[in-house]
Amino acid sequence: MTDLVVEDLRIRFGDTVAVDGLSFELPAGGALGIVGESGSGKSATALALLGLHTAAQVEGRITFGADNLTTLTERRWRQVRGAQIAMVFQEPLTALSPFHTIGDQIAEVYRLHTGASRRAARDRAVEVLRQVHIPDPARRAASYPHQFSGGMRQRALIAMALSCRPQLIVADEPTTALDVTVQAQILDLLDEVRETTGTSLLLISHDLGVVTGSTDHVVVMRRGVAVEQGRTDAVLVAPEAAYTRELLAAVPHPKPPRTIDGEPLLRLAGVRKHFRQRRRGEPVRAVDDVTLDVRAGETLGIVGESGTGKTTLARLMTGLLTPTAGTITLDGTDLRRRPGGSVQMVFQDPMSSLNPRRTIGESIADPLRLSGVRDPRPHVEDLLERVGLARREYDRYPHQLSGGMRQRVGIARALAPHPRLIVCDEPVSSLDVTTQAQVLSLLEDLRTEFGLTMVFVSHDLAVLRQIADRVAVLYEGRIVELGDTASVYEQPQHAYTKELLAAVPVTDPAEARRLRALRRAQVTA
Amino acid sequence: ACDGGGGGGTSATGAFDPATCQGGTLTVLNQGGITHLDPARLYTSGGGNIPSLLFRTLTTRNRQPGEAGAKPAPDLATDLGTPSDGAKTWTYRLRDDVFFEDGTPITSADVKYGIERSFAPELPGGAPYLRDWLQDAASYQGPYKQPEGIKAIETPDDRTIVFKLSKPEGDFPFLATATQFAPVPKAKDKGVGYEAHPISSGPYQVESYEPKKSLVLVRNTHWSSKSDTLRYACPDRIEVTAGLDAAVINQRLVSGAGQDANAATTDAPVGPEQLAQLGTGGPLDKQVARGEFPATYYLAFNTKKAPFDNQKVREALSYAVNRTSVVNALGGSTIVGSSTTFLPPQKALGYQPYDHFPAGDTGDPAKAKQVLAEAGVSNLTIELAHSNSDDSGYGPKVAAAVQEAFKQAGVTVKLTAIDDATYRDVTGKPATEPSASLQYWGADWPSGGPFLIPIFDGRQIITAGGNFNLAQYNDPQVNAEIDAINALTDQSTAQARWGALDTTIGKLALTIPLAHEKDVFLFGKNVKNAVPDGWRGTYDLARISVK
Amino acid sequence: MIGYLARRLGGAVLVLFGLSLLLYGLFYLAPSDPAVLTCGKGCTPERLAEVRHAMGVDDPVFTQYRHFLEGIVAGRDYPAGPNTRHCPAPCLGYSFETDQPVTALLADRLPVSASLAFGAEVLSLVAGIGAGLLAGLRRYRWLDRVVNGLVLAGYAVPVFLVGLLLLLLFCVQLQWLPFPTYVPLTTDPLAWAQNLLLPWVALAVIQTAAYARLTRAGIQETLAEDHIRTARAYGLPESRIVRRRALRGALLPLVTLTAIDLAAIMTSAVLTETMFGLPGVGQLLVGAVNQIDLPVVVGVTLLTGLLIVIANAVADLLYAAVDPRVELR
Amino acid sequence: MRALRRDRGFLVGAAIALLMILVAATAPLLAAAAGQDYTTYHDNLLDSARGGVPLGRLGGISGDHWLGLEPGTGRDLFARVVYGAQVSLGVAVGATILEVLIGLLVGTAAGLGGRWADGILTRLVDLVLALPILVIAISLLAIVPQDWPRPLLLATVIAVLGWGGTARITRGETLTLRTRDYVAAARLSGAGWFRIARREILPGLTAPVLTYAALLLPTNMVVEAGLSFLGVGVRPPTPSWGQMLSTATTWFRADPMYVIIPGGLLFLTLLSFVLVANGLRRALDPRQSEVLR
Ligand SMILES: Nc1ncnc2c1ncn2[C@@H]1O[C@H](COP(=O)(O)OP(=O)(O)OP(=O)(O)O)[C@@H](O)[C@H]1O
Ligand SMILES: Nc1ncnc2c1ncn2[C@@H]1O[C@H](COP(=O)(O)OP(=O)(O)OP(=O)(O)O)[C@@H](O)[C@H]1O
Ligand SMILES: [Mg+2]
Ligand SMILES: [Mg+2]
Repeated sequence: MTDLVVEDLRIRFGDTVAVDGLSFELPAGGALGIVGESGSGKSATALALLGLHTAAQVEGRITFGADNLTTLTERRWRQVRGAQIAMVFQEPLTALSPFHTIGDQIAEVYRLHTGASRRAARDRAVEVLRQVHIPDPARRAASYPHQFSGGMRQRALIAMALSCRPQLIVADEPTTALDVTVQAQILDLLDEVRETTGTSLLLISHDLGVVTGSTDHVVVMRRGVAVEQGRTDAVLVAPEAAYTRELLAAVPHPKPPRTIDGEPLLRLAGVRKHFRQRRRGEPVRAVDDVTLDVRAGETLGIVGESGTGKTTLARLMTGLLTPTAGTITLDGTDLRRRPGGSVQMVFQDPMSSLNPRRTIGESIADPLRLSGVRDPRPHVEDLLERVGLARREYDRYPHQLSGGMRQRVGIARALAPHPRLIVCDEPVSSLDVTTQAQVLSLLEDLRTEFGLTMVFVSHDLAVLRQIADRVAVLYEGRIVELGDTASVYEQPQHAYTKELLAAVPVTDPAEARRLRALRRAQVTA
Repeated sequence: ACDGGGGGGTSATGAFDPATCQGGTLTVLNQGGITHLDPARLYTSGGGNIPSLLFRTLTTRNRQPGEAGAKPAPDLATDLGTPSDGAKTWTYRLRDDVFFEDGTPITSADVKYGIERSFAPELPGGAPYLRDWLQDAASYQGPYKQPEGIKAIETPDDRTIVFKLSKPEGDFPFLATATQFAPVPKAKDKGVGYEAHPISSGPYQVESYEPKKSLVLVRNTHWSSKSDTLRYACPDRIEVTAGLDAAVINQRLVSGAGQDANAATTDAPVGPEQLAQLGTGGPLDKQVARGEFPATYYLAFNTKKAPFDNQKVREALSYAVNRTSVVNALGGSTIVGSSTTFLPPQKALGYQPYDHFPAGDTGDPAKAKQVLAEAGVSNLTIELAHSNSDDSGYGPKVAAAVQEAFKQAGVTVKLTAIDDATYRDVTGKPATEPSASLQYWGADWPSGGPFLIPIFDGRQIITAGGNFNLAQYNDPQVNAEIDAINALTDQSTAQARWGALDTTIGKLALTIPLAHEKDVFLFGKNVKNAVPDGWRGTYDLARISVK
Repeated sequence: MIGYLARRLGGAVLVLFGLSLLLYGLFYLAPSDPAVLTCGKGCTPERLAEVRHAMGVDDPVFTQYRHFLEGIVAGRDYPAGPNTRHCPAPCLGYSFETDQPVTALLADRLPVSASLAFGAEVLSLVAGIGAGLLAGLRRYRWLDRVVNGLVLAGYAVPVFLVGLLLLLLFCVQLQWLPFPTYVPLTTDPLAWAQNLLLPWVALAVIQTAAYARLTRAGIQETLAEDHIRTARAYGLPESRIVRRRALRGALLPLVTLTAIDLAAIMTSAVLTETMFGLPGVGQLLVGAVNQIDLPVVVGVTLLTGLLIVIANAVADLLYAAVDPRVELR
Repeated sequence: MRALRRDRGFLVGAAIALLMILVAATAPLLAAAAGQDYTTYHDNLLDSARGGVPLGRLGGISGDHWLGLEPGTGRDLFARVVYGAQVSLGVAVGATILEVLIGLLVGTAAGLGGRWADGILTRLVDLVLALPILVIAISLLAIVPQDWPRPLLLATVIAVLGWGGTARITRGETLTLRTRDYVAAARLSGAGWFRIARREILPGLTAPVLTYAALLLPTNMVVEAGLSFLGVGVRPPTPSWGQMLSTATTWFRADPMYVIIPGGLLFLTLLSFVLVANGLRRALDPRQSEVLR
């Protein structure tokens, strides 16, 4: 009975049109996915469903059950929000009030909509927390959000959404900030909730893989317009719109195997990096007894979840950090005595890796100047051209470039001093899938062209599979598995690797269902 | 130009009857507080205003308006003292009806002990004269280290006290008004702690005292008005609040809200705010006391330093000075008067008018230039030291006025500011003394001696510090004349000779007298008998009534 | 927590030690001799030497400083005429000028400065937060403008100008209020407040501006935060969101500031105390500096330094108390 | 920058501030144009019996004396006010520049230095921040030789006691900036710490330090006025607004113009600087601008 029907939705922020004539339907109990790259109007649409826009002009019709949401009074809106339509936000860290306990926040919403007693509300909070699998919910209800991990916070938000038994849950990128394994758990949880409570779900994501396993219908958005919509199986298996095909093509694909038996260029022996904690207690063992060779000419992938020490390891390899114990040698000599520029790095955040107050040309020219080049400009322009930028971009500032362009600049800068080794720390994690694919292929081209040795750090198994020759799996600062890409992916040895692989979102609906079943089995086992 | 000192303003005193004035609470609003209440440590001309409510001394101020007030009067003693041995020995007899606040009779031993205490290095701050005047007292260290006491003070019996001086001092009755001559019972002496509650011999005793903040006085029941005709002691209670801003004090006296109607001040002269309202026939004209405390603002030359070793230069600058600007810088003609004489215009000091370098009120730069040319001096640049605080009366404003006047005569003045707290220290040490400095000198008692001796007596040049003879002028003839006048016990003869001496020395232009002080003080609208006395120029708390 | 306090205390001792050493050094270098002032007019050199010895300022500076430190730890005995005076630990010595124990002086003056600072702080908190809220919630745009303008103007008036204007308006022209004198709170609370009202206002102006600005920015900042959007998305009424969520976040920075400002006002009230003639610590200090009264200057400085240090620690504790995210290190 | 051009408060503030700076810079010319200087006494234009109040209406404003006369001395108020601007602004600007320099030096050194250097410098900054500034300024100004050039001295004393805030901000910013990846990139290409400080860190400090300095300027002006008010400021005959106000307190009712003119100018100038600072902060501080968006 409570279909959500969106007709010709238009959302404008002043002159920019965020959503331009979007229409879709979500039947009761159904699950609809909206995918699209950044800025395509996904969040704008979600906010419109809850009437939360303050600065935007919203036109069109949104009917939800008997209500025309576009004409609701503020009073009536308040009754709808939370009680009939509940929202789960992207950033679990900031979406909860830091000053109130989780239980209080859930109870407050419940009381507001049901007028229940304090006691009843508290009980309900514990109940929904249990429903989202928070262990020991009665005790944890008294915790503050900062005492929860990211995944738990997202569960708490889902619990809050559940508390008033809404007919629709709108989840705007609910897993973007989470690790793959946690992402899989949250998606599974949403699926489970939908099954057990019968609410409908609107799941928004930029990741095709995320919507694949969790929705029956999907809308593909681009620049505020739905370029394609239909049943998930149909759209993903046989896309009609060119853009959808492009999206699907951009999803990383395994690369043909390559065996490299070059001499070890960089050798790590028994390397540890411990960070002393401010409060007394055990130091953080960010990297713990890592022994590893990087062979000349290969691409070594390093994978692991958030906080397992990937960045720390990468920085150790470049000499930006000095190990607490163990030795690192480059070509047989201690890394600390390496010549300047011989090891370079490409960073994750393209915004922070370029000095916002200097032109990009200057940023690239710096290492050249340091190595004694008098007039680096022509060199730099050549490099810019090589990474696919125009020569005249030399004089532009980072904020005038898009994320993908900035990342190209970062690569050009790393190339400039002709390094022996380039360490890439999640160079594509903050990019859209399409851009991600372009940057990855650029890196691959450059590697072959310059015969580079690369270390490629990522949390994304799919990306590594496309670029790495060998993969090291990092877990709590240790390397739990190391081998050729193909063998690691196909015959994982370590339990953690298996878990990781099972959690990877895939764009094949059948495969997605299989993996979910696999995970369920793992949990119940 | 002189109104003969004191007693300008207030209503007729005839109507005032001390016998029926008793009662009420007098509020005193002051800027600076009393830092010490120990009679050994007070340095106030003639016992000051507040201390003399507590301490009776051998002699005291006569508390009359005008010229009559510039004389001492017997207090604890029965008379002004009997000089003998050519004024080198002074003998006093105490009254029989004087008691401490606890009822014990006051004896001559108490007076002697009080004086001895003031020699203790633990209790510094008192006037320095006794060390110099008493025989063999200069190295006496006080009764705590030398309990045997000062030989030069004898107490043959409980009522008699005899002072043996090293040279004749006709002014001894004036000195005997100082608080060091107040009795202190040895049994009650706590040394440094005594001032927390000094034993009163006067009409009031201390109820509570916090230095620089507040002092509350209540009646001393063992004091009787019969034994003390000078202090009327009208209010039942006197509450002193210190640490207030002068402008605030005067505003409060003007508005007179609540208890402020019964208020007076002993140290906040009127400011321009009130001056504008004075003399206009308004209500404020009934709340003002105008008097003159003998004091001179002057410019002192160090004649040991060039170019001031040259008398012509000093004379030229004496012509150049613009006294009107100095007077304005000091607050205007109502509260200072311009002076060409070193002695302030008061008969008691022996004032004789003279103007050796007549230049009118605003100076005569042409004449100054001419004198300089005669002296063969051109392009003169001098340094002038002054205090960094204008409150002192020799601060930046006066210095700038002098600078500007000298500039008209083609003399460049470089100003040197010295921190007020150390000003006397720096200028009083010949080694550090600047070549010219602004100074202020007030009389410790209204007589020519204390005004001229420290400044011009050549034997008073103290090289180690504390020197006031800034000209470092030493003329045996002048020294001899000073000794001769000191030996006189007849004040009127002495006055004439002090005046003559001032006129003579003035010719040398050792100083440039700039201005003399006038005192204009307000009081609350309920305050009666606020008559300025001829000694200090301000009204006397011991005579005020608020009833 | 205990460790935290211990560490804070250690730091404080170090800071205070540095401060006192600095002052001793400064005064030793200064050309002025406190004994000259104490000894009075016409003091002979011999007498001066005796007085200097009695005051203990003829010792080398390090000896003096050592005695001073000993006094703080173990107390000191001073010659005082017929007997000696014992100054119990923590002894800061006796004022050169009035011979009172510095600790007693401070204890006597502190309530005045504290009353001044406390009232001014309360006043500026109430006015500042009120104005900041009105402006920050932007119920009325013009109100935001007005408050903003007042805030800027508040930054631009020196305390002494405000004080002067207030005195003239309320005490001289209108005569609505008495000229401020200090009445202890315990004697007469009403008179206490009445007398301190003007100094409070004068002192509060700048602080009020700062608080208004902070509150306004804080409110707008928190209202833009994600968790507020969550609250809205769950149908919480706006008033409740402001009361329960936004205020907390907006006022949090004020909590830390309040404690620190309280100490800062107390130490910077020199001008106000001088202008209104209030016998507080500031006035004590100005007098002491003019009179080269080293023990008092050192005492006041140590006290104010101590207050600032304590205030900082209290601020941290408070912050930890209001914001569950903060843990003390 | 475009944001600044549209900020009306900033524009008005900047206009007034520029005007004041211009006045201060051309003080001798202006005084000469008025045919006056700031030292000459005009005793004949004062009412000496009433304490030296200027004769005539409005504090003696006339064709010769555009803003009237200083009571007590009769010096030309216009000349004194424009020269006073020189001192007030000069001291404030000088102190601010010094503070920023010291603060930048110490702050970057602490931010980039090792744990020891940082620890020691941070303690030092804490110490400076815990100093009761007014107190120490008063004692310092009393102690130093009196013949040192006074405005310079004032600026120095204010700066020496007041650089703590700048240092703290600089250190904080440096600490965040040094974790930026572009600093790591510079290190990897072989740049030394000095080069990094100069090329990578300093440009990033401009905005926060500039906005802070813009607020320091009026603060320092108030401090100068306060010190002059307490009588330890510049020496006569050099005028300064604070000093004028301190003498003006005794003339409040007798000659209101003597309070209104320097007081009003001080207020106006401070207000203009606050407006400028406010505009700058809105334009440069991204946090603030986010809120405003
Ligand atoms: N408050 C706003 N003011 C102005 N423009 C806005 C605002 N919010 C969003 N936009 C614009 O609207 C468009 C759509 O934004 P929206 O946040 O819906 O994108 P999205 O698909 O959710 O992207 P992302 O994946 O990055 O979250 C973008 O071009 C964005 O710049
Ligand atoms: N400078 C540091 N001081 C203290 N702890 C640190 C520091 N750098 C990293 N750590 C800790 O070391 C651990 C590993 O951090 P690291 O940044 O290497 O993880 P990561 O695998 O790169 O994670 P992410 O995927 O989130 O980037 C984490 O627990 C982190 O908190
Ligand atoms: Mg979004
Ligand atoms: Mg990382």
